[in-house]
Amino acid sequence: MDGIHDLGGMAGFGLFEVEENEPTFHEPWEETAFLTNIASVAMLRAYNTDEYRHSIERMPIDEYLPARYYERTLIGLTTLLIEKGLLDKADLDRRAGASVRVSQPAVANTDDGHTQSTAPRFCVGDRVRVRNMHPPGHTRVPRYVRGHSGTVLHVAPPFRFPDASAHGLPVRRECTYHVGFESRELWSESAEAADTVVVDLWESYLEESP
Amino acid sequence: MDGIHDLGGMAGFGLFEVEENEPTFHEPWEETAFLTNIASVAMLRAYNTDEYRHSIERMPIDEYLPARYYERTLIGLTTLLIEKGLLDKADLDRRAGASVRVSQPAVANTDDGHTQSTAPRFCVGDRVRVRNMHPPGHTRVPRYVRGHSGTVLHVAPPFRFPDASAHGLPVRRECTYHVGFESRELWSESAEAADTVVVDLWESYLEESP
Amino acid sequence: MSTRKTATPAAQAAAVKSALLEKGHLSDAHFDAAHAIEESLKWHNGARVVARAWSDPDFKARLMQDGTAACAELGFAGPEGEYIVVIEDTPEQKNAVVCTQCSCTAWPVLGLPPEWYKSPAYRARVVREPRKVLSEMGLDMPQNVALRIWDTTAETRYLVLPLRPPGTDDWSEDQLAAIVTRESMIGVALVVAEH
Amino acid sequence: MSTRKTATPAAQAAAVKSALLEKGHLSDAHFDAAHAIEESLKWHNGARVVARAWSDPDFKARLMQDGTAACAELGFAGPEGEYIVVIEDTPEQKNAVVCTQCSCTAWPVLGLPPEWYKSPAYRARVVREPRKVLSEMGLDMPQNVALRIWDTTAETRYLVLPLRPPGTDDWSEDQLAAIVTRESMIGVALVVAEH
Repeated sequence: MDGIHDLGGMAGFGLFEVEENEPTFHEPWEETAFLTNIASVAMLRAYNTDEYRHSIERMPIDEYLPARYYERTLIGLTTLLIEKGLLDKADLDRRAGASVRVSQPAVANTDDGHTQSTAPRFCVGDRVRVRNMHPPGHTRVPRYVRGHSGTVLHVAPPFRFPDASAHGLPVRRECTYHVGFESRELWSESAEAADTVVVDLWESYLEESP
Repeated sequence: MDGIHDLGGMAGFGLFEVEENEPTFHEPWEETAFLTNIASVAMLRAYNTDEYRHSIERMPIDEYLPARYYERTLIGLTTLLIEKGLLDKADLDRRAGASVRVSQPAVANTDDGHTQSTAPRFCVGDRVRVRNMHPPGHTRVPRYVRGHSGTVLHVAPPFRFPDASAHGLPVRRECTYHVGFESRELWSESAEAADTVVVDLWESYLEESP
Repeated sequence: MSTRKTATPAAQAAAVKSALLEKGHLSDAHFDAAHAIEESLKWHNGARVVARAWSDPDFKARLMQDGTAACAELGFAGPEGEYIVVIEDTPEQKNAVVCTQCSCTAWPVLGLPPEWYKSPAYRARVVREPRKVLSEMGLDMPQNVALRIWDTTAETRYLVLPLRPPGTDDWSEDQLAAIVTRESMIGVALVVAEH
Repeated sequence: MSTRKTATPAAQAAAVKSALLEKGHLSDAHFDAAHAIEESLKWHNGARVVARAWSDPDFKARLMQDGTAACAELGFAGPEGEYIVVIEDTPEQKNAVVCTQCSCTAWPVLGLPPEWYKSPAYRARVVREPRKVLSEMGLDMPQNVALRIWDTTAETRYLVLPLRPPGTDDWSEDQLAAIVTRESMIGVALVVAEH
């Protein structure tokens, strides 16, 4: 989904602070949220990390930016545990003494990828173009590279295709590619000529550059 | 600027309500905001509409979506009246008994357009492509058509080029074009084949389609 | 002097207006004049334009040729109406208008836009999934009708000329104007003959 | 039963945890195990990897060839570390890492990411105006050094191998590890020799 989480290149943000001697968590509930997510994924196996990322992307859109990072974790995992039938929202509301926050329902992708093989189709040095994709559900191809061409710098081993895996579609694995884009290809003359952005892209996101 | 205001195609939004017998304004301050803006533009000539639109685009990014429409009007006009030296923020804070809300400082565009003539370069039926532009300041070329090709349906008369006009750069006028894009060109196979989106684009935003 | 609290919109609007007046940048007369402009911006004006176009083929021809001039014939002009273009619905093509980047509309003939038109949801969605959005608004368009969405990104201000409903052949212009809705002139509804 | 109020994060986190425990989906032992994982995720691990690479050319060769295996040699592995790729700074090229869509990092060697890395501002800006962002963070890169920004969009987890600072030729691995910072391994700072 072309959601608010896909922040690469968005303007309107200003300075950010680098905290000295930052603690791992700023409040106790942040650690609880983190541990609950680890335990739910790794031990309970209630959901996978693709479903988890998408559960956050589905947050009410005007709540995403103001939320703290672990607030998003918490809203995502609460949503999934309810959707998977493990927990009940009314029960959680009772326990919390107020309405727990959840994300919006998922819209499933219909496209489960274009690659049927785990053998790489592209090699280092190949010119590739990012397909103009707009899947309604989870995807990891950022908007800022779609339609743009770059060069394969590295071929990574096959990993689960997230557009399918986040929606319970049959799990396939395919190679991902570290694709280098010249900054000017992405941002035109406003960018520095020598700079590059490298994006790690599943094979189904790519086509041969024309 | 590729800001949050450039909403076309963004996912994550749901149903919206159509109010029966809706009043023009829902609260008295909304009318005050509207009238103040009209008077400031048309009578005081404190700023132009391009500056006005940009003053809203510069709102703190996480305040944009939750704000009501006339709240954005109010924040924009307050920002401009202060920036133009007509009003003083400390004085306004005193009058309001609290801190009045304003937008972030502008980042000027350096590019004041590619067209030097008010005579149209393109004709109805021409295939054109939207340039891959990412100006840091005001622009009216939506992200969702950049890099995409369409057909000129209508040539409109010359209007002030907003990327320049919003930043006090020399005012030039150039034709705008109603460009029809097939939905599938913009959104790929997820869109209906027969549907089109028409976007009104200044000549400087366009190049011949390759 | 404390500026920690954020002003409410009501307090901020009052502060700005009082400062403009007290410093002499604007007078009450200016606000009155602005109010007079506001009063002139009515979507009922657009309904009159549509009813005239349905009733008078010569007017319709002028309207399609030069929307700004034809609307001005009826006395409708003003801010956000510098260049009005009329787009005509046909049995094969349904048109609807949006402004994805702010909320521009043809004020002199459509009035100030309603909440739904200004909502981020409509602005974001209608260029992407127009059929679904129209359907949610109660307008299910058959698959054989193409949708054309007009994004108000520059200075053209669009007015949709809806299809004249059947059974209205003998209606007067006033009768016709009475059934034209704002939503039909933005393009998200059809005009229905009511008895 | 009233659910009008929105739960605070603290109340929501406690509600979810208590429900999971009471319904028997998870036990305290699971939370203890998760906590043990958390404790193992330290950026100091990455500092040891960097110090070893600076000190041992053979290890560095293995690290560049297969980051996952080389980190595992030192005992560093775990969630968000399935495929670690090390990118080496050179006098001509400065690397920095981001995750524009969420906040992925190589947990086993970089620890859980800091606030600034997770901030929408860093995520949005560093792919667009990297030189300005690095400069604001105190790192002014000369124009003749190219910047390469790595967006963590898939399962590769990056670790930047910073330039070894001059004047550290005779330093021990422990001494070197003590000057490597988390920020230098994300790529937004240089390592400086402190005495």
